[in-house]
Amino acid sequence: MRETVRTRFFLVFGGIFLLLFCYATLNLPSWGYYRGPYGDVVSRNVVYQRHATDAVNAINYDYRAFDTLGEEFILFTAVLGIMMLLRRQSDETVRDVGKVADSIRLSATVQSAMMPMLLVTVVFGFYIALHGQLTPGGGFQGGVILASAPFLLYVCENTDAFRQITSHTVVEICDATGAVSYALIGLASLVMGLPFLTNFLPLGTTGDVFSSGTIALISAAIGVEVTAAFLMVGYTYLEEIITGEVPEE
Amino acid sequence: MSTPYALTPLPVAIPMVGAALIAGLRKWLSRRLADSLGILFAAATLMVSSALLAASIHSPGVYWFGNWFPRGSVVLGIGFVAEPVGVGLAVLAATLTLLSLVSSWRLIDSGANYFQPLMLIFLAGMCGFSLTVDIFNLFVFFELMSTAAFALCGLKTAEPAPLQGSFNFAVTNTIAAFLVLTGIGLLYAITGALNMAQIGLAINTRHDSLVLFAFTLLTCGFLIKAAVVPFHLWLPDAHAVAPTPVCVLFSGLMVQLGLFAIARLRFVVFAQTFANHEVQLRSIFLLLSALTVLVGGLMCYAEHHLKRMLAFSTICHSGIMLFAIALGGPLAFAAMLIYLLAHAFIKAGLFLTTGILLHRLRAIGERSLFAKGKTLRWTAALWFLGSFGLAAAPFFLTAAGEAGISHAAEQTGNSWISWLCFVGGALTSAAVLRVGMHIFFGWGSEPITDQTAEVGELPETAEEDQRIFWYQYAPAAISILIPILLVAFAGWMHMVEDASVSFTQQAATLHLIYSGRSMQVGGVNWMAALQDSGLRGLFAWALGFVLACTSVFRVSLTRRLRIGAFLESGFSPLRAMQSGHPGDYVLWLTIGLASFGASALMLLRS
Amino acid sequence: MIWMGAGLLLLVALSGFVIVRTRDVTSQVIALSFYGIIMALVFFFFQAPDVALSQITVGAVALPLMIMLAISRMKFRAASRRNERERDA
Amino acid sequence: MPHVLHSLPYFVAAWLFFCGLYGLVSSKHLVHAVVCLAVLQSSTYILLLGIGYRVGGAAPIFTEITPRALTVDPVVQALMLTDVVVEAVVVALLLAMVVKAHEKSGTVSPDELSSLRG
Repeated sequence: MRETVRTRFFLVFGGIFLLLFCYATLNLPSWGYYRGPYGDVVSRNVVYQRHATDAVNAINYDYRAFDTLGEEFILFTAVLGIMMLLRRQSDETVRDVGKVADSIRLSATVQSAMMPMLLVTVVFGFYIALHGQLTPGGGFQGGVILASAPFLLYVCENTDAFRQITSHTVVEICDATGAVSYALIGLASLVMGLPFLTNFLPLGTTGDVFSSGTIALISAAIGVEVTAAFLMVGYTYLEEIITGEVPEE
Repeated sequence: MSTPYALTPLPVAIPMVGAALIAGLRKWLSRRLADSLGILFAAATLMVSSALLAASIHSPGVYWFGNWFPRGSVVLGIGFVAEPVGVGLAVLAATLTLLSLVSSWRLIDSGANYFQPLMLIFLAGMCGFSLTVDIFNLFVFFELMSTAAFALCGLKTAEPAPLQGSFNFAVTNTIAAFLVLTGIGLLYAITGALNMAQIGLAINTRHDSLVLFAFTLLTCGFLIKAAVVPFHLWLPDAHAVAPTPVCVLFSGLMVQLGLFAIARLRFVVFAQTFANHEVQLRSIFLLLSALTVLVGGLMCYAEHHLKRMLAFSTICHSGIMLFAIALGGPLAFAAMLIYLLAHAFIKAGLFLTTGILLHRLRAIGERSLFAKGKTLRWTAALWFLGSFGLAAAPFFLTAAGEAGISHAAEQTGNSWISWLCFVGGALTSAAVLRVGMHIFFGWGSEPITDQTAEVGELPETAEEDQRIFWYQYAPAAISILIPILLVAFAGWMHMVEDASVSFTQQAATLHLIYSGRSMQVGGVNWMAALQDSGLRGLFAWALGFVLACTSVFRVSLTRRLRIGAFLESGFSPLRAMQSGHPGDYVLWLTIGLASFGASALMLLRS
Repeated sequence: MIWMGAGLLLLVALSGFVIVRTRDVTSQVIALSFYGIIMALVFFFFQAPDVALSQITVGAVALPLMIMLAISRMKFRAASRRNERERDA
Repeated sequence: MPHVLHSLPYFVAAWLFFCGLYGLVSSKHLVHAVVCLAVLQSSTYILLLGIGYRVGGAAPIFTEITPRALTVDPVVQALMLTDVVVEAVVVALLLAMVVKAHEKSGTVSPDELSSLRG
């Protein structure tokens, strides 16, 4: 189909869809007046039931932890898929085309300023990942922040260090370990005779880093997985540019 | 917690653990070890889900993750229901995965051991999808299943076509996921619930534009997965490029799970919504399914790429199953389940046979395979047996399903449906027969071909070993024989009957979810309807045979009798739809969405 | 307060349209990054600090970064192919 | 709540959905198409978080407020939180397909990728 014809057709039918969508939402409760009950029941009971102060993470890692297990495996699968698609085929011979010459040169001052920044990023990432049950944050966000640290190395042209960190086999193992340990936490509660993913650990004092039982544990597992996932994806995309090796045609 | 239901999360958990294990140890595992682990975990999943099936037939149960029982009517956590229909689908998923993993032992290029973990995650996704009664959890497993499928589809990265096919697949199915998520959001806004039973209770008979639009979004999202016209365009592309063991799962179960989700939504969430609009709703769905059967059947006959041909046959049969959903009621639903089961195994058998051909003869196009399979007697036998199954011949389980659908159609005064089923069966079996006559007998002159007939020709197995191993034959033979054996020992159909009655009654599901116990539903008996298939399937096969002959022997026929050859050239508008361009696919999707939404709002509201 | 939220929402609607109309992918990625930040602000307004944090890290940084990496990988490959051909010629 | 704002976030969500579809239909560059998919996806964030919003409600974090206080809905936030991260990686998977297709066929234009036509 020609592009103009396609767009014209789309404007008609997409327009109908847009109108239907808007028309239907007129029947929604007015914006700003959520009626419940699900969220309200959780909000009222979360501190008492789970000794967690962040209701969002309590839902993610406890009330609806099984959803998050699924989501974590989507992440895991997507990363597997990316690695598989962009892998070196065994029959491909590589050849050196040289590294990219036109990368940005950063001044020495900027480079030296990067190191403290890197440290701050790592500490911040750990903080966010480990306080999920108390304040906004948790494994997903903390993991992404942690994963960004090596990219700072790359930006300040320490590509060797970047490569050593991100291409390490440990990263790949961490990815699988993060995924499997979440499932194993679920199975552990099964072994104890409780339903899958029951919060079986002592709940501790509200406000403590080690409170809320398995919530913190799951959050940590997710943190490991997300960090590893983003590192692997980043390295996979950058591999050719860093090594300067492309497969022969 | 009583013991058998403690197994409920395992069909999801076991393959997940297996996948992570194999993926983590990927670099150190030999091919053989990775394959064995994959088979081991799939077999374990099959065992636990079978045990669960046995328990759930005895008495269905409900499983609350994290020990979050409902508080009054508010459901706090995520629930799985262990009722025979969903668990049965999980068993089917595990069986098909096991069969395809066995058939790909050592042979299929596993892409450095990425293949096995992805297959296991795919299995986990399908199991979770069929067990859950939480609507957001349904979305999560929909995404999990899709993501694994996208990756598996692009396994053969050596040529551009697989990447294009999987890109189209990924784009359309990701849009499907967002449609579903938007629908979930709208329902959550008015009910404040994510459990299907609770949502069903809350919306009750409400059928304003909002509920209807949410229904449109959810249904269209799953219709995309179910490859119903005009949402079907991604399916042939995905099948053409995916490795054959993956096609087994795509055609055997993934597509039909879309229909299953629609059924679950219709019988649990929207059970009361259309109380006064049954007829209108039925006509919308009947129109879609009739279109699907015709387009699928005609395009199936017009294809010359073996996998694409079988993919269009899946579309056609998906239309037949959608008839059952359109008709509604326990009889039609039971017929759909039986048809689904039979179709899954027949399609699996045909795809596995195609895999053998691709492995042995290193080609996939009808013309390039012409007369090359004369020595492959067993492969030929399986292939032709499969054609009887597609036509719903009386000794195949498909016949029972089709008979049930026809019976339900007559009850609602739509007996034309059985004729469309007949046409669909005839066209798809004709295509399979034509290909079989060309490849295995070398009859007639050189086959007609088309542009896409050689896409993905690159064999998926290594060059050096072209022998056919027993573990390639065995899964194919088992798959073809199961639907025959299931007819011979038909006692199990009573269970489908009972399961379908409680599945289609909202009250039974509500009772199960809120009390954890099953509800006694009134005894029914329409076993006769399922077994009264008659000889129609044989006639369909015979018609297919004649049609195939008019194609194969076209040169020795007068111009007017070359019906097969005429159908084979295809209809240019239908072919033009199949452009391989993601923009076109999204456009067709929008057209379908807007038309469905507009007709739902116009017909179902008043 | 509510008007600020409304303004942000309209800004999101506008920038969403701008992104799909931008045909040059590099500028599109930069637009996407800004879009991610505006979205995060909307989430703060919606009293969703958790989602906002996740949106800032992913929507505004990680996702655009990944797209940039993909683009640069494609450019790198194309450039090395071109060099190769020039040398062979 | 002023009357004009009655369904503003829902309209914005519908509009973003429309924009995403439009971008996908009219796309001439596969990376562009992937970015449009990301825009389409952001429609669901606006919709769900808009649904859970409450005028005057606090964030559902109970460090400084009591469990009885008026809060916005934590459930939709939990659903979206994971979704933001996960969908980003799914988008990266699509990008990987585009990158690989580019390596194998040398083009990123959907019009030129035509091996599956007909």
